[in-house]
Amino acid sequence: MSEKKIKNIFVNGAISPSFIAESISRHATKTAIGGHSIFMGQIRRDEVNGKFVAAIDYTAYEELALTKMNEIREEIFMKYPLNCMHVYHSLGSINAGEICLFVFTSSAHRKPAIEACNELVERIKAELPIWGKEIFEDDTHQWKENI
Amino acid sequence: MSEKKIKNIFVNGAISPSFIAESISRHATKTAIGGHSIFMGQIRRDEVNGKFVAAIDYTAYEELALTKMNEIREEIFMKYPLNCMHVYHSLGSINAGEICLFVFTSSAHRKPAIEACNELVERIKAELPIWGKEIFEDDTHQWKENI
Amino acid sequence: MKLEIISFGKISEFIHHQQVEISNVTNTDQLKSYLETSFPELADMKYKLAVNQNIIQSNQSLKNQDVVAIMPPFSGG
Amino acid sequence: MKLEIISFGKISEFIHHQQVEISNVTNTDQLKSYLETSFPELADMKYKLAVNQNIIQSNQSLKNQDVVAIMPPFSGG
Repeated sequence: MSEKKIKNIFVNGAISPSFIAESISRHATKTAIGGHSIFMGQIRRDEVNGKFVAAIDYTAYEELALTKMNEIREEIFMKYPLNCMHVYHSLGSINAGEICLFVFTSSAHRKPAIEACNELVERIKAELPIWGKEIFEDDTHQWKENI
Repeated sequence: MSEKKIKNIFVNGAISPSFIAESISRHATKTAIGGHSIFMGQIRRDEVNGKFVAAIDYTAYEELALTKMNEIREEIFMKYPLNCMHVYHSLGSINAGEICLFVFTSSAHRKPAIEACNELVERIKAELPIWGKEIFEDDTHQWKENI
Repeated sequence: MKLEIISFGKISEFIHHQQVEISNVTNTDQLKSYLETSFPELADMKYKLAVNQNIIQSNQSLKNQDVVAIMPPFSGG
Repeated sequence: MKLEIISFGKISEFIHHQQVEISNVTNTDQLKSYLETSFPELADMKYKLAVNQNIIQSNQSLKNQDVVAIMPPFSGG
């Protein structure tokens, strides 16, 4: 539908709070915006059978994920009056306590930003070919499943 | 209900992206958290009869607002399984493009954080005695009304 | 009865912080009539009262030294 | 027919990136049977195929040089 270049959403390693701050501050010149909604996914130190998750190692079918994300992006922009939409997902090993997903939407009034952000998070989890391998502290692993 | 000291939500002036980044980074040690939801209100350069909003000057009935916010905080903590909840609102003059409200909730799984954040934003706007005076570029003003 | 009157937002532009000594006022409904007579702009506005930091939903009796806040609709956030 | 097989997540632990030359397979349903026979672990799992980066919802014919991705349930986010 659009002629725009497909945006990359993947970053190697964790998403840092300073990266998020820079992303927020770039919106100070966009004075039509009245509300920003952000979702961040953080790696939990879950316990499974007495072992603790130390990290999640993320891999993706990158080309397919970016094509799919582009479709989702266009559908969300059609559905909600948004000024901005940014999505970043980590690849590689992300430690417990670090951020692996950053979804950021902005609109003139709060509701579209909030609803679009929620819908994006649901669709990213359900539709993007990304896989998380939970690495335990003893170096064993299990593959994560979204419920 | 609680014996906790009433938290101050008010900050003088705009809420900076670096303040938000520090708030996010303080959660890296809270490894039971899996999802964070953030809402930020930003001052719009709205046009009203040919004049543009340069800033909003916020005042509050501070004691009553903090008491009310404490009630809201306790009700939200009862209703949703949250790990953290942070609310900051600016007082004084906040320029167009700057952030005046920062609501930040965290939970093990994403839904409680997202729902609590949305409910907090609605309740803050409806129930806290805070007033915004829109200052136009020519120094005239009008009082904001939440719709 | 002595009351302390405080006001906020748009209302603070025409009702300033003041101590008032009024007779014939024993409850918030009577106080509203008194205020709307003294400050005619108020009669055309939506506003709420808080007595000693409690927002009033229905008529309530007043006592000496009460602090009454006059508040236009909130517009935070 | 020559196909390129790629796999992801848990499935990549037992099906590696490979070129296969197979006869008697002309569509994705037949390919699934072939894969589940060759890799019995796959028969017990939920998975989807993508052919040349299009996720397959129902049976679809295959042609020489197609790239077929075998994908377990997604777990990003």
